[in-house]
Amino acid sequence: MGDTFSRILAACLLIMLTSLSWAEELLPEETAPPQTTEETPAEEIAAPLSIQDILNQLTERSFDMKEAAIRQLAEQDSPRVIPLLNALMERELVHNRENDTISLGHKADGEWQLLDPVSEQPIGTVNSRAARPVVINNRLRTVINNQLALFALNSDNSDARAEAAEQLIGNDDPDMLSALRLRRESEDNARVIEQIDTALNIAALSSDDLTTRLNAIDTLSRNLHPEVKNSLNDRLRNTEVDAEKVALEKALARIDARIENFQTADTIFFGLSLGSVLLLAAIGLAITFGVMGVINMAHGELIMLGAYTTYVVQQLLPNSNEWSLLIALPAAFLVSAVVGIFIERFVIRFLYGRPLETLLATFGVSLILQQAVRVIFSPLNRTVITPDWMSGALQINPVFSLTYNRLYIIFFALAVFLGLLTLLKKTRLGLQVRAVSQNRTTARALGIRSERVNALTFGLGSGIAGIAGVALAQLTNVGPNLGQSYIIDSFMVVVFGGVGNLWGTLTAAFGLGIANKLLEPMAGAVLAKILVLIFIILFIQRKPRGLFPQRGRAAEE
Amino acid sequence: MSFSKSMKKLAAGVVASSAIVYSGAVMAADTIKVGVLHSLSGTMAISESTLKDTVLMMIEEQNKKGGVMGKKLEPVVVDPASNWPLFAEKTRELITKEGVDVIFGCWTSVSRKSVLPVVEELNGLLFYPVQYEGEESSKNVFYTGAAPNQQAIPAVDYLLNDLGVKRFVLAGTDYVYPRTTNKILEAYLKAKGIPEKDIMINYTPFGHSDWQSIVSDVKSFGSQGKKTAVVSTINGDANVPFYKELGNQGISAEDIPVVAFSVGEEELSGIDTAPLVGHLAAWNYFQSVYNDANEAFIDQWHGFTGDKKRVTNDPMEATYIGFNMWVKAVEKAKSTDTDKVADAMIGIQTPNLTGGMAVMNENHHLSKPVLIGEIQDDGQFAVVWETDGLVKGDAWSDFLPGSKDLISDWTAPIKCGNYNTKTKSCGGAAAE
Amino acid sequence: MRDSTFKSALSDRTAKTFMGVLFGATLLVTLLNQIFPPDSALHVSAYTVTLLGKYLCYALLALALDLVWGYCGILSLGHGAFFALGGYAMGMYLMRQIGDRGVYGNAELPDFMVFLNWSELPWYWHGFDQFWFAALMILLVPGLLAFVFGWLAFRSRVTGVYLSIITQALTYALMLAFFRNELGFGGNNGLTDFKDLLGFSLQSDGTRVALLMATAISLAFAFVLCRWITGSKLGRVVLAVRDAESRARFIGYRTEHYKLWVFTASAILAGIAGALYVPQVGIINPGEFSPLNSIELVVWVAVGGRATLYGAVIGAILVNYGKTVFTGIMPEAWLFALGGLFVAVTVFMPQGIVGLVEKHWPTLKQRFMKSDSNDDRPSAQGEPS
Amino acid sequence: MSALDSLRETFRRDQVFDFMRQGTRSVSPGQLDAGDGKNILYLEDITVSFDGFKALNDLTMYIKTGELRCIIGPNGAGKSTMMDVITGKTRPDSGTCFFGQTLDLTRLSETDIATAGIGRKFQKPTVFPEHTAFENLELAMHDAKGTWHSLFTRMSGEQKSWIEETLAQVGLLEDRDKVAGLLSHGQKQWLEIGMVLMQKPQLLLVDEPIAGMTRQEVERTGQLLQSLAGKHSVVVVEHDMEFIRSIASTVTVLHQGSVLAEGTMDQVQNDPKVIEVYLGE
Repeated sequence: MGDTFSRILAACLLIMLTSLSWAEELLPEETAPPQTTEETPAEEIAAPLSIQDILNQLTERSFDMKEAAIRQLAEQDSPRVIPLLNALMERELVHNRENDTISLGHKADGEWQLLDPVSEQPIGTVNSRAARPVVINNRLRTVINNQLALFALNSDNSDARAEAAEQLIGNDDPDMLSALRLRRESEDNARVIEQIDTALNIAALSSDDLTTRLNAIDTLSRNLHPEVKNSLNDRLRNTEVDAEKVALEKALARIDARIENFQTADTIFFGLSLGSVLLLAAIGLAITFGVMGVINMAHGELIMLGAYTTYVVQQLLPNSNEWSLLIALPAAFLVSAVVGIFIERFVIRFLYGRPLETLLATFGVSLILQQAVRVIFSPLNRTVITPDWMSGALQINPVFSLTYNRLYIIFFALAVFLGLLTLLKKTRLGLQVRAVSQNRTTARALGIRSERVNALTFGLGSGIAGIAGVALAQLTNVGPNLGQSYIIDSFMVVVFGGVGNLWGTLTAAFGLGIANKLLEPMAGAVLAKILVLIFIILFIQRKPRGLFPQRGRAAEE
Repeated sequence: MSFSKSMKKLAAGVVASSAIVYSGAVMAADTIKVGVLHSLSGTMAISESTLKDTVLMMIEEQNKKGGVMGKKLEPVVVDPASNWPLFAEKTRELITKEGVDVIFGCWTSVSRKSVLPVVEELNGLLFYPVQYEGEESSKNVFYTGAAPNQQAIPAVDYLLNDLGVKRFVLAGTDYVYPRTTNKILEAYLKAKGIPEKDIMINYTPFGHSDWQSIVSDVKSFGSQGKKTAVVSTINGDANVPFYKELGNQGISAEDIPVVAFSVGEEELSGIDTAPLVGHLAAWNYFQSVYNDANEAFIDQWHGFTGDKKRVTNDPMEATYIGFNMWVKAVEKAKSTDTDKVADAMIGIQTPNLTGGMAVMNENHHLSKPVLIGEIQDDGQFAVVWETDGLVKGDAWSDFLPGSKDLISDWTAPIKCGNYNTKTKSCGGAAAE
Repeated sequence: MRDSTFKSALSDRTAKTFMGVLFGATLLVTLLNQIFPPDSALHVSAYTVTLLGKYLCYALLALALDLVWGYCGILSLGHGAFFALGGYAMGMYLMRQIGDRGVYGNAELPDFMVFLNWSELPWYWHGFDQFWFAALMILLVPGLLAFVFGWLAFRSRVTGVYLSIITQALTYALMLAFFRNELGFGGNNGLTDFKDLLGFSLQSDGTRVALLMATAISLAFAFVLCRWITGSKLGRVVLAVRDAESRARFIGYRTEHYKLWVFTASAILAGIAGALYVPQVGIINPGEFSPLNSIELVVWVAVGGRATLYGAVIGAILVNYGKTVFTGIMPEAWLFALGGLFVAVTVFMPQGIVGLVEKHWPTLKQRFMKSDSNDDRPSAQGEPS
Repeated sequence: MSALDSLRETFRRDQVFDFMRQGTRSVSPGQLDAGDGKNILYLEDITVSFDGFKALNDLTMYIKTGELRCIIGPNGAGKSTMMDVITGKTRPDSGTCFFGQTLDLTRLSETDIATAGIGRKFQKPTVFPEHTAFENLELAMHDAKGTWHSLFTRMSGEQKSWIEETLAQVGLLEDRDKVAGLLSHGQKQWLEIGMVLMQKPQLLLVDEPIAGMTRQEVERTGQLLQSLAGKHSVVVVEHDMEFIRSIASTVTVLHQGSVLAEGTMDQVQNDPKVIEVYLGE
C-alpha cells in the first residue's frame, strides 16, 4: 500500500485543472437555476434526473443511498462530475438544512458561502450551523476514488495515469477492467503499463483458462505489490488444480523471500531512526553534562521549549507551514540557549565542582519549566503541522519505503552532530570550551574568561536541545511531559558512550537504537527496552567510564 | 453528642464512625461542597484538567440557577498530581477535612482503584466520568463513562458487519483497561468465528513514542488478503506518535481502518488530522453531533474557557450527565446524605448531549447510545453509525469466565455489587 | 568513649531528643485520635494519622539514603526501587490476606489475576500468605538486589555520576518491568483494595494508630542503628572512603566491601520503609519505581541537610508536609514552590536546613556539638571530645 | 580476577598446576617471605607505557631487606610510576614485580599489597580531612580490616597508647584532636607518614616527604626516616639533593623509565651520565 491519500490529492488536483477548462466553456449552456425536489429519489430512480436531483439524494442518511447517488452521478456525461466528486471528497458539498438541498459551500467567518453545484454561481449564505458537509465513509471514499481513477486513466499526465492504474489494482469490477484494457492498448508510458499489467494479471488469476492463469502467476511472482500477494493467496485457497497450486506456492515463496530481505532493511532503518532521535536528545547533554560536568535534569525541558517554539512559530506564520520549520530552528536555538544561559548564570554558576548538586538544582528548574509551560500553553498537547515535504514516505518498492520525516531527521541529527564537532574542534570558542573543561584554573591563568565560556557552553548545549525539540515535535507529542520522556534515555546514551566524548555519544545513540529495534520483534517493545537498560548496567560494570573514556571535569569527580 | 460517643465506643465499625465524621463535618456548612479530584500536574494533567474546568463550569451554571436546595455549591479543587497514592490521600482529605458531599474525579483505572477503598470506608460519593474496563461496581461510585459493552463490542460489530473486517489487530497500552477490553473482545471475536490466527494482540508501555516496528507489523499483518482493522486501546499520550506513524507509513483508513476507544476530540486537537481522515472512534458522544442541547453546551464551554477553539469530548459529556443526575438526585432526596442520594440516583433520567435521555441503572452504570465516528480533516468526528436505542452499561462482562455469572444490583433485595446469579449469593467484600 | 555501641547510641543525647520529639508527637496524635470523639475540636482525624504515618515512612527512607549518600558518598538515584520492592512484598502479603473477599470471591487468586484469567498462582506468590515469610522477603529482596548490584558496581569501581546513572537505570528498568502485566504484579494498577493486616482491619482507626506507632518505632530504631553505625569505627572507615578512597585502599581497607555493606544495609532500611508505607496509603504500584521519585528523595535529604541523619528526617517531613499543604491551597502553582525550594536549597544552603540552623544559632549549635562530637563530621571544627 | 581468568591461569602452559607447586608456596599467600640477606623487593624488566609514551622502560631494581634507598631523577623519569607499580595502582605491561620470594605484586590488589606490608606515602599528602589526627592513625592501625569487625570493635588500651606513641613520634600529639583538614602542609606530611607507620609495613615507599617543610621539619623528617631503616625497608623518592645526601646510603638514579646509575651519593654524583642528564635539563 503506498500513500493512497496523497496520491488521490495529486490526482484530484490535476483533474480539477484539466476539467475546469471545459467547465468554463460549457457554463453558458448549463445555467439552469437550482431547483429542489420534494419527491424521494427512490421513486425517481427510473426517470432521468438533473445533476442537482442526484446530488440531493446525498441528503439521505443511509450510506447505501449515498453510494447509489454517487454511482449515478459518475454515470452522468457531464464535465461537472469530476469537480463534484472531488468536492464531495473535500467535504465541500454541503447539506443545506434550511431547504434540504445540496450545494457547494465554503466556510468563511462562521458562515457558509453556498454556490450552485452546477454553475458555481453564489446562491447566498447560511449560518455555520444551518448547513453541514455531506458525510461520507471509507466505503464511499473507495468508490469515489475508483471512479476518479477511472477518469484519471485518460489524463494527459503519465504520473496521474500510473497512480490511477495502481488505485485500480485488485479491483475486479468488469467495466473498470475493460477500461484498463482499453488504456493498455494506447498507453506508452512504461510505469503506467506496469501498473495496468499488474491489475490485468491479477484479474487473469480468476480466468477460466489454466494457461492464462499460470502465465499470470508467473509474471506476478516478480511483483511485490501487496494486492498481488493477497490475490495469489486467495487463489491458493480456491484452486483445485495441482499444477496451479505448485506454481502459486512457488510464486508466493519467491515473493515472501524478497519481502523478508526488505523487512530486515526496514528494521535497520528503524534502528537508525531511533538512534538519530536518541542522538538529537542526547547531544546537547553531551555538552552540558559531558564537557561541563553539569548533570542537567532540565535538559528534557529545554528540548520541550524547542518543540513549543516550533508551535509558536507556526502559529505566528499560519500560512507558511512549508518553510516555518526553517525559522523555527534558529528561533528554538535562541529560546533554549537564552533559558540555558539564564539557568547557568543564576543557578549552576554556584555549583561548579559539585556535579551531583547541579542534579538537584536543575531538577527543581525542570519542575518550574514544566509547570510554566502548563500555565502558559495549558496542559493540552499542541498541534505541530508536518510540512508536506516531510510527510509521506519514499516508496522504494511496494513493501519497502522510508518515511520522509524520519529520513530527514536522521540526516538532520548527523548534520547537527558534525556541526557541533567542527564548532568544538575549529572555532576559538570550541578551543576555550575544551580548555576550561580540562582544567579551569590553568585556563583562567591563560586569560580565558571561564565565566563567559561556561555561560556560552551551557547556552550552546541548551540551544542544541532546542533544535532537537524542533525535530522531535515532528515525531511526538508537543506537551509539558515531552522532556521527561527523553531525559533518562539521553543520560543513558551519554554515559554509555563515555562522558565528554561526542563520538561516544554518536556510537552509543545509534548502537542502542539499532539494538533496541533488533530486539523489539522478538521481545516486544517493553522487554526490549528493559534488556537494553540491563545491558547498559552490565556494560558500565565492565567499562566504568563508558565506551570511549575521556578525561574531563565530569570524569574526574 | 452522647449518642455519637456511645456509638464510638460501641462500633469500631468504620462505616459508622466515619459517617459521624462526615455528618459532623457538614452540619455547619450552609453551602454544599463539591470535591474536584482531577490531576492538574503530572502526566495525566493533559486529560484531567479539562474535566476540572467542566465541573467548575457546571457548578457556576448551577449556582446561577440558584444552587441546589437553595444552597450554593462550593467547589473544592485539589491536585492529586497524577500520583495514585496521593489520589487516596486527597479523597480522605476532601471527605474528612473539607467535608465535601460529592466528588467528581479520577481518570485512570488505577486512580479509581486507589480511591475506591477510601470512599467505601468513609461512605463518600464518587462520580467517575471515563470509559473503563468494567468489572467493578461500588455502592459509593457512579460510573458515567462507557463500560466495554457500550464502546468496544458495538465498535467491533460495526467492523464485522458494515466493513466486513476479517482480521483484527488489538493494539493497546499495557494496563488494565486495554488488557480487559482486549480479553473481552478476543472472547467475543472467537464467539463470532474469527480464528485465533486472525487476531493479533500487541501491548506497548505508557507514552510509547517509537511506533515504527509495530506499525509496519500491522501493515504486513494487514496485507494477507483479508480485510484488516486495528482496534486501538492506546492511551492518550502515545496516540500522537502512533497516528503520525500511521500517516507516514501510508496506512489510510480505506486500507486498514483504526477504531480507537481512547481517542477523542481532545487527543485529536494535538494532531494534524489530514492524513487520518476516515479512521474511526467509538464513543457515546461527539462534539459534531447536531442538536440544540449540544450546541448550547459547546457555546457555554467556549464562553467559560474564553477559547473558541476548545473542543468538547465524551468524558466531558459523562461529567455533564453525572453532575446533572447528582443535582436531580439531591433535590429528589432532599438531602446530600450519601445513602439517600445513592438510592435516589437509581432511575434518574437526564438529557444527554446526543439528543436522548441518559438513565442511571441499578448497577450504577448508565444507559447510553453508542456512536461511531470517522475522523475528519478538521479534527472532528463525523458520525457514520449509531445504535438504534440505548445500550445498558454492563458492570460485569459476560465474555470473561470470572465474571459471567456476576451482576450488580444496588436495589433491594439484592443490594450487591457483585451478585452471583449461579450461587444466588453476594460474593466478595462489597456486600456490606 | 569513642566507639559507639548500640547501647551508647541509644543513650546519646541527640538520639534521646530525637526519640523524645518523635514519640511525643505520635503519642499525642494517638491520644487525640483515640480519646476525643470525632466531632470534638481536639479530635485528630484518621486522615492526619495516616498522613503522619506516610511522612514517617518517607523519613525512614530518607534516613536510609542519608546513610549511603551523606556518609558513604554514594549518590543512589535508585533508592525508590528498594522502597517499592519492600512495598510490593508487603502488598503481596496483604493481597493474599484478602482471601475470598475479593470481588470475584476467589480464595486463591487476587482479583487482577482472575479477570486476566490466570489459571493458578505464579510460583513467586507462594508463601506470601504467611506474615513471617513476607516479613523475611521485605528484608531479603531489597537486600539481595542491593547486594548483587552493589557487588558488581563497587567491585569494578563504578563511581560518581556513573554510579548514579546506573542506579537510575536500575529503578527505571524495574519500573518498566512492573508495568508489564505478564509479570503478575497487577501491572499499572499495582496491588490495592487491601482488607486487613494480621487480622486487624486496615480501615479501623485502631490499626491506623498501631501502624503509625510501628512506623515511629522502626524509625527510632533505624535512627539509633544509623547513629551506632556512623559512630563506630566502621562509620569512620566509611567516611574515610568517602573523602579519600584510594588512601583508604592503601592502608588496607577493601573499600568495596564497606560500600557494599552500607549500600545493602541502607537498601534494607528502605525496604522496611516501603513495607510500612503500603498498608497506610493502601496501594503499591509501579509508579513508586519512577526515577523522579528517587531524585525527589535525594532532594529531601539535601533540603534537610546531609550526613546528619536527623537532617534527612526533618527534610523528608518538611518537604512532604509542604506538598500536602500546597497541592491543597495552590493546586496550579505548587510545583513552582517545590521547584523553587529545591533550587534555593542547593544553591544557598548546601548544608541544608540543619546546616543553616547550626550556623545561625550558635547556642543550639553548642548543644548539638556536645553530644555529636563523635560523628557530626560536616560541622566538626576540631571540637574537644 | 574473574572465574574465567583463574581458569586460564590453571591451564597456562608455562606453569605447573598450583597443587603441584606446594613446595614453592611454603608461605601461604599474603605472607611475606623475605628473610635476612634476601631482597625484599624485586623489580625485573618492568615496562609501563601510557598510550605510546614509555613511563617505565624495562626497569630492573632490587631493594634489600632493611635498607634505606633513595631514588632520584628528573621529572618524568618514572619515579611515581614505579611506586604505582609496586603498590598495584598501575599494572605493568611486562616484567615481574615480587615482594619477597612469593608475593607477585602484579597480581595483587592495592589492598592486598597494603596488608602484605607495603605502606605508601603519596607525593601530595592524602589524609582523611574530616577525621582528627588521632582517628587518621586509628584507621591506618594494623588490625583486622573487615566490615563486621570494624562495626563491633572497641579500641584496646595498648592500641590507644600505640597511636599516642606514633602521634608523638610524628610530633602531632598536641594536635591529636584537630581535624586533619586543618593541619598545616608539613603536619599533613607527617600525619601521613604516621599513618604509614601504623600499618606496621615491611617496606615504606615515601614520595617527596619534605615538600613544603621548614628547615627544622626537614631535619626531623630525615632523622625519622633513618630511625625507620633497619626494622623496615624504606624507599624515598626526593628531588632535594641535600636531603638525600644527609640520609642516604644507596642512591638510584632513574632516567626515562630505567635505571641510569646506582651507588653511593658520591658515586652517582660523579657519574658522567648522571651529570649529563642533570645538566642537560
